Amino acid sequence: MSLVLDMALCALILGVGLATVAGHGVFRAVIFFITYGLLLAIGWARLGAYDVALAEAAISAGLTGVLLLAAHGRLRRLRAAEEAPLRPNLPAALVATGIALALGWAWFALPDPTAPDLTAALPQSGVGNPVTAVLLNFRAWDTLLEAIILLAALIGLWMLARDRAWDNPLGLRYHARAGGVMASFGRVLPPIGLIFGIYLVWAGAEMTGGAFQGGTVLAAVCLVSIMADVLPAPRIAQPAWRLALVFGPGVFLLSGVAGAVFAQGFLALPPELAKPAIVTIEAALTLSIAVTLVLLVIGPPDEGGQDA
Amino acid sequence: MTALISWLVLPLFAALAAIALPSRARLPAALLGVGLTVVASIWLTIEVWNTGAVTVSLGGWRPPIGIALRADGLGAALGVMTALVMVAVALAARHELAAKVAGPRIGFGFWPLMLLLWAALNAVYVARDLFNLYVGLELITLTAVALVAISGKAAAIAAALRYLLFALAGSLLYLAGVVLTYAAHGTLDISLLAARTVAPGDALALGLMTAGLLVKTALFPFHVWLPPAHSAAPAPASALLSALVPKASLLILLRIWFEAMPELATPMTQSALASLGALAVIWGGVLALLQSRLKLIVAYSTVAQLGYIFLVFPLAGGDGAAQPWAAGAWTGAIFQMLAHGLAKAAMFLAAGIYIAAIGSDRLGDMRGLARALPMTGFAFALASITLLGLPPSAGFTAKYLMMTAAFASGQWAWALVPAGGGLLAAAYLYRPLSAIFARDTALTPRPIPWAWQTVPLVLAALSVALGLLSSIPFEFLQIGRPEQAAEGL
Amino acid sequence: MNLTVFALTGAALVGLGVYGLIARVHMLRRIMAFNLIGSGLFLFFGAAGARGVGLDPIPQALIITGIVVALSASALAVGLVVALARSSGTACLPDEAGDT
Amino acid sequence: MTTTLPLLLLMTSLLPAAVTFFLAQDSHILRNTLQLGGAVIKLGLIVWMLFAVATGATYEAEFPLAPGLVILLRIDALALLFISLSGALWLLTTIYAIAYFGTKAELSRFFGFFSLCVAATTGLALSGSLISFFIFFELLTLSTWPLVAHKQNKPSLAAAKVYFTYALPGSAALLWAIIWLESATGPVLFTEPPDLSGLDPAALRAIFALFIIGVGVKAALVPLHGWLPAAMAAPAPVSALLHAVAVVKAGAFGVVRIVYDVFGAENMTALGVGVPLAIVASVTIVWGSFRALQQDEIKKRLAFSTVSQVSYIVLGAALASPLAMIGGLVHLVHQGLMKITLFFCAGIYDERAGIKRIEGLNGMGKQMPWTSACFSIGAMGMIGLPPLAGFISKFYLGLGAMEAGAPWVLAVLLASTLLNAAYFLPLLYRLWFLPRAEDARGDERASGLVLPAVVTAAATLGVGLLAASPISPLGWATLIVTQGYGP
Amino acid sequence: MSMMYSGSLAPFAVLMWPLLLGLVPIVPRWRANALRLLPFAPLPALGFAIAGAPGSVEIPDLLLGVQLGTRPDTALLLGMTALVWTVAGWYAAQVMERGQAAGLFASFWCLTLAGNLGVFLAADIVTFYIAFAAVSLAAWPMVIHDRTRAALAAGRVYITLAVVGEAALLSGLMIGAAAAADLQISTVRAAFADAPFGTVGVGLLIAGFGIKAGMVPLHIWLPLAHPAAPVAGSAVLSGAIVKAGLIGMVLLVPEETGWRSMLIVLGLLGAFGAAIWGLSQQNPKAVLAYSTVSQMGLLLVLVGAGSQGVAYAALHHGLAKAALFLCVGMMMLATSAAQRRAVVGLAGLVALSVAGLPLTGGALAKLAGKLGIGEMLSLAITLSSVTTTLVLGWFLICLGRVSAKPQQTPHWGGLFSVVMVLGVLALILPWVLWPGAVDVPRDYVWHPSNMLEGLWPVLAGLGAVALVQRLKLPAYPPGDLLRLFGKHKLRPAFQLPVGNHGARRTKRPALRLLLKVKDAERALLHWPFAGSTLMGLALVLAAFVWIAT
Repeated sequence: MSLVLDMALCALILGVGLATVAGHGVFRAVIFFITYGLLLAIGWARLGAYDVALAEAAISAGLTGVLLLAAHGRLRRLRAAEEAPLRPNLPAALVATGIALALGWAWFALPDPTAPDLTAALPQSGVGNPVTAVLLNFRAWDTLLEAIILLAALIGLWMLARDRAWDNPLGLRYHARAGGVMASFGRVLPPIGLIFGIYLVWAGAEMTGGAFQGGTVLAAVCLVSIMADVLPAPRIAQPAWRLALVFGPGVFLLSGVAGAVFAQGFLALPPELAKPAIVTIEAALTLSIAVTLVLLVIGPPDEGGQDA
Repeated sequence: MTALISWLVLPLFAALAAIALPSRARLPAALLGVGLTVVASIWLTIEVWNTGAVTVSLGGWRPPIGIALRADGLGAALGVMTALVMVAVALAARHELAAKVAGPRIGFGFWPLMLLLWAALNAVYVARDLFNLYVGLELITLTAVALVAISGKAAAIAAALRYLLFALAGSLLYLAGVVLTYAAHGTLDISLLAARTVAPGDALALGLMTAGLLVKTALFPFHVWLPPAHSAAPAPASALLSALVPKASLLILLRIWFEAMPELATPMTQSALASLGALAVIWGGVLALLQSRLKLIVAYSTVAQLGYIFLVFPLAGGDGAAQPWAAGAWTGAIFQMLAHGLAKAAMFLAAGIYIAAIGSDRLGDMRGLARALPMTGFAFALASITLLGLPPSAGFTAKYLMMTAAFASGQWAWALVPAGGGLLAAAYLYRPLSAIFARDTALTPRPIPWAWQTVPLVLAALSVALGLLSSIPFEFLQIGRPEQAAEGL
Repeated sequence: MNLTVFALTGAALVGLGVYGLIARVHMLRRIMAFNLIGSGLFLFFGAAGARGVGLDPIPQALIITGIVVALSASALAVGLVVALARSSGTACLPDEAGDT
Repeated sequence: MTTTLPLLLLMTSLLPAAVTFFLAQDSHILRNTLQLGGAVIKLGLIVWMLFAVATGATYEAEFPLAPGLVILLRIDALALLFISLSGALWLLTTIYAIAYFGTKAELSRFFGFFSLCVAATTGLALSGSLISFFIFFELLTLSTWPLVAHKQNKPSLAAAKVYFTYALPGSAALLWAIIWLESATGPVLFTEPPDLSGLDPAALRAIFALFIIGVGVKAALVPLHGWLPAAMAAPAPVSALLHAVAVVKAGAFGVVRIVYDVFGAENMTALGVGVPLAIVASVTIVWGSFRALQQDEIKKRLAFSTVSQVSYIVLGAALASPLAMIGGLVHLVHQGLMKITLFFCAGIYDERAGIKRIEGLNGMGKQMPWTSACFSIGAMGMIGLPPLAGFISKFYLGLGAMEAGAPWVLAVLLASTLLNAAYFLPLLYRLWFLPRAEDARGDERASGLVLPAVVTAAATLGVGLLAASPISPLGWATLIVTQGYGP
Repeated sequence: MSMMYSGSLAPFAVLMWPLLLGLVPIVPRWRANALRLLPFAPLPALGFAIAGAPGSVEIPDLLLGVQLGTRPDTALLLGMTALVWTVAGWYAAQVMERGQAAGLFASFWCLTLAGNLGVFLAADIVTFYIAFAAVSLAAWPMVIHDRTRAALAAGRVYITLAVVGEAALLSGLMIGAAAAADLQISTVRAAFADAPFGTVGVGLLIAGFGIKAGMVPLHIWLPLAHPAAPVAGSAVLSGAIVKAGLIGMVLLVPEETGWRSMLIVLGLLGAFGAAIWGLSQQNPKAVLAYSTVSQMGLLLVLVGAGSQGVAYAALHHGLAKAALFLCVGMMMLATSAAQRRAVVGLAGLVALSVAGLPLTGGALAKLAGKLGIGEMLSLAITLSSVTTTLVLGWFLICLGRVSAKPQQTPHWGGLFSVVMVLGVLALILPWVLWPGAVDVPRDYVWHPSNMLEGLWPVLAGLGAVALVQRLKLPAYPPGDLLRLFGKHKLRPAFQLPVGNHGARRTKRPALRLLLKVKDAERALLHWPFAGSTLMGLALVLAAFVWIAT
């Protein structure tokens, strides 16, 4: 039964994926893409990877989707949203099929699974969720760099601003109609989201959730608030925003260095201090990730509300 | 170990500081970070020299659970080269990309991007984990793309987007290989992988990773993104992009082919890679010959120069790794990486000075610039010597070691590549040189501060000095080398 | 068996994405295709990580990291596409702009 | 002392070069002092070593670069022969150049590269291993290029380009040959010729050919000579340097090293490469002379004459007989003396009388007697008129040819003599016997220009007159060959 | 270092002295009067020869080891040469125009003289070759001294042949020296027999010497150069310088070689042919030049036949021929009929001697030469007296037609007496030297058959002269073979072909190919292509690895 269910789900995923690639119109493709992300999150849940499912839904489907939608909107205003219909491309089809078949073959050629034995290590990690343990303890270096990547992407994005617009508020001007849906939505949603986000971070230590998932939710809250004019649009020149950006990675780095100074090495967490340390790092990271994601979505400062 | 960690985190801290601090404190913080990181890199080098390769299991978690870092001779040497280039770039950027000159946007963005790139490079140089390498590579890619786009010109945006497209395709291929490797072996640590039992899917994983890394290294025929990208960036950024960025993916290629999966390196694939390298030498050289802008010439020269390094696969890879000539070939390839890094950075910084002086890098406009800017002209000439592989530069040492290995291993045809490539390099570098040193001047240059002019000169001189004093680096590079051949040829 | 379904779906998604990445001209399409490939790979990876006794957390952690990396890259790419459109009026690479 | 001396010798030109680059254009006195000081000190060192080496002393200094890449500086008799020539001529050329340029532009650059060029030549002469030879060979190429291009006008830039176009493939061939050989034999030191027995003769022949192509470009062997006549666009001191002190000499010296210290006469004979090389040299001798005949620019004529004359050295080496070897070696010095005299004079004619073409020489003998006399001595030496230097070389080459059983070489020498006469005698005739053009004015009251020419002309006569004395170049060359050099 | 020299320095000093004098004109103030020194330049050599040429010297450090010394025949010629040069030098000092050009002339005069003396003094081939080169090449400026069109044209032919001769000579010497492994003339000569390519070497030597000695057909420079040169120059050229070639043959051409018979053939050809051709000339100097070719032909016959009297005969010819040339000069200077008569008289006397009129020096020379050379050749030499008489008779006729220059020469008498001394010496000196130079007692001269043998040809010749005087002989300019065989225009200046080194336009398909590369680069840039290739390459690489492992 479950096999049929999974096969149906996979067929659906493939169908929506195909629609994303082959369908007409960029906008529709974006919608398909978001749908695809959500379906995939279900798939992850079917696989039991709830952390991934959450990340997929929040980041891949949610944030990437919002990014693409916003971009599509801007492109439409720039009259660059149209595209040529898909023309069959035989070489591309060949290599695509080749790669897919090769991967498929590789699946069947995989030797017996060997996974590192974490049973001894997990209790030392300070957290109950093994995924969080891996992310923030065993492979904390990856995660640190990952947070830095996010930051780098933001700096890179800012570099796409025009020089004369540098001091402008970030992103396009949104003016929510006073008393409109957005305005009231913007007042109601943030507190709920805030709580949910913080919960995700906290829960991440033991159950599903974590800094990135939580940060995404917080970012969404933040975005809505900005759109609703609850929060003023940030400017690069405002030190608080920049401080918020580097806060998480900074804390992470510092704790790593502290590990080198006080414990057995860089990024080392003594088991007894591991949990509070991880929670602290996660909290700081969440804040920074949220801010970074917000700023990534609203984009570089723009000129006087006009795109052209 | 402390040296290694500080070498890794100092640029990160500096980058964060550069982001967070107000504009007047940004430059001092960045420069302080640069200085401290240089010290750290020298410290690390000394430590590696004294005690051999430095290995660290991060967080105290040994692979396969955690991530290990290992600074061997190769990584540390690249680290020092990177530090030198970074200092030079920082000193040049102080003038060229100051907020007063280049605007507040570049004045803000360049420093964190540069420092983040540095951190990422350092991370890649010592990483032993394939996924960690992927993360490092992505950080490099994103910062590099941002540096391409930083000038804000339409051409730069297009070039950056194209670069990103190619690079992301490469990343995905690499990631696919990583996925297959972990699925098959449950570990991503290079040392552990070296001891694995070969799985059938390893060939596919290796092929995918290699192809992905080739794009990032801009090997022919995937070099096309490089010249527009490197020429569109401001000169200090170009220096970073050309001198350092391709080296990272190249290093990963070396790690995989020589350390993680050496038994999969068969003559046929090695020859295929080297053939692409040879083609790159020719193709890059010919196209450099056809350009009329200095930065494009220099960028195409990067395509050509990177090609040499791929000769290392047939000369020192696979079964050949245990042969007596392998040390020479291996070291020669790395000398080429180091020499090219220094010389190419010098060239781009020199180009930056010219652009600052006359506002153009067209060869026709650059006529006679050596008169007003003799040190820069001299720097460019010295760097050319290295790229040509003329003695006593490090480029020559590299060429010599590789050619010797080619003959010693009986694969003399590969020796044609450095020999012919040098001639091609002479041909394409002759044009800018003759323009710079022409008697008549096309444009009257703006004065350039003396301190700025010395920067490329010092770099270029270093690339020559590396050849003059190559015995110590040679020995250094043997530290932690996968196959310890006692003595080269 | 269930895992095989997901793994093969992942492989097929990679194939789809590769086709889209190469054959589609609009850069937003390519960004989506890029994400499609990435998620396909992750699906494959997740399926592989689930083969053992328990669920291997390391692939999951790597996948989450990968997703964030992909997001970062997508964000920069989207920004570049918009900037390109702003400066050249098209969301396609200059040499392919005529194909629209 | 044994290690510092080679270094010192190198430094006497390298240091002035390094400092000169950074001197201001108008610090003439400092620059000239540096240049002359370096040259004088170097000459002093050389003289000192001449005596030491004659009594059997050797000096050696070694700097390892990378495994197999060792710079070895070693002073042996052959090195000293070359270095004495270049050292002495460097001093004279420096004096000449200082007078020639006066206060013209870009002098720091010029003299910097000038000294660098001599440093490279010194290093080349002192090289005790193939790879050090190559390194200095390249340095020579690089440091000469800016000299050729010095005037920075169209012809000189074109000439510099042509120079590079020839020199770099030559270098590539040389490097190829070195690496090919060394990959089989290990690093080659000139003191101990490598054991070639294990190598395939065909491969050895190919290596030999590559070697000859490599150094042949510098030695201007036909058909690799095209750069030399083009390079006459350079100022006269540079021509002197190219033709007499450094560049072509380096090529010829390289041939000698390769033939005798790398391959050795026995292997040459066994491989059968001596005769082809001799033929190439002969073709060069005749062709160069023939082309010289067709030139009506003085410097071009001299340039083609160099093409021809330098191959005497190659011929001497190729014949693989002791007497021919002596002839070749001594011609290394003799040709330098004669050709530098000629170029000095050509420069004086150009600079002081505006004469570039041979018609301009008409009747200048009376206007510029010293210059013309020196020019005549140089030219007659080139023809091989006794008792001038060229005769001695030619005589030994001829004897060597007979000794080596190659009488056809005599025909080459004969043809060369006739052709030399055919292109030089008309110049002398014009100088001394034709009436001067109405507007021709020459003023040779420039002792800095004339004195070096007089000295080299006197030396041209002197080395011929005192050829048999042990301190003459001939004596030295004989010493080299009898010290177990030749076969 | 060994001794600077061994032996007596006298021969060396004899050589050095003219060289030193030749340096005098370097000083501008002395240049104008340098001519005055010319008669003194050969004096040490003359004294040395008169003293019997005592001593020899070796100077090992000089050149390739200089060895100087004489043997009887070279000593004879050394003396003759010194004498001829002294008298000619005196003549030049008196007659030639002083001035800047004279300084140059004087220098080359001294250099040529040194070379000429050196040829006889040298005992090693290098010194010999150097001396030979000096005497050949330094004479060139003397030939073209007058800068007339004819002189320049003659100079061109002269220098060309001289250089060719030098080159041939050097090659020949090198072949011999290589075989001998020594530089001594006698050793080298002996080595030719067994030398590889020895025959070729001897041939080259003969060519080299033959050019100098006016051997047919290499004599062509001679009739051009003699009339063109100043009188003093012609005198030394004909009297002394040509003997350098002769002594070369004597010293270096070995007996046992086939070349000797060729020498005889060519010598006879010259002896008769040149004498007859001389009749076509109007210029007395040209006639004398052909006579010289003729007389040198005879001497070559003697060399070829191995006669012992070569040097002895050459001595007479040198003195006589120099005197005859100087007579032409005296004639040009003569202003009175008496003077003209005296000149013709002296010339006639000397001419008869050359023709071999019994009891003259010439008759003695011929007798000494004919000793031991066989019947046929003796007869030929006797017969040659007829043609000699004829051509010299024709010379006297031409001499009589010479018109004097308008201006007076103050010392005509003194000058003439010096010339006369030379002429008389030509008549007498053979008598004096006979005992030392010829093995046969001097009474042999008085032998009636010998007297008769000398007389009849002269008488026959005189008859022919009378005949010739009536005939209208064809007149040709000098330069027989050159004009006969070549369409050779005698040009005064060297005009060499100048290569056409214009820029060559080459089509450059390479350039087009390079531009194609640029197009290809654009295709590579196209992402659909690049992306497909990339993915394809990944698969191909994987396949490569898979197949191989």
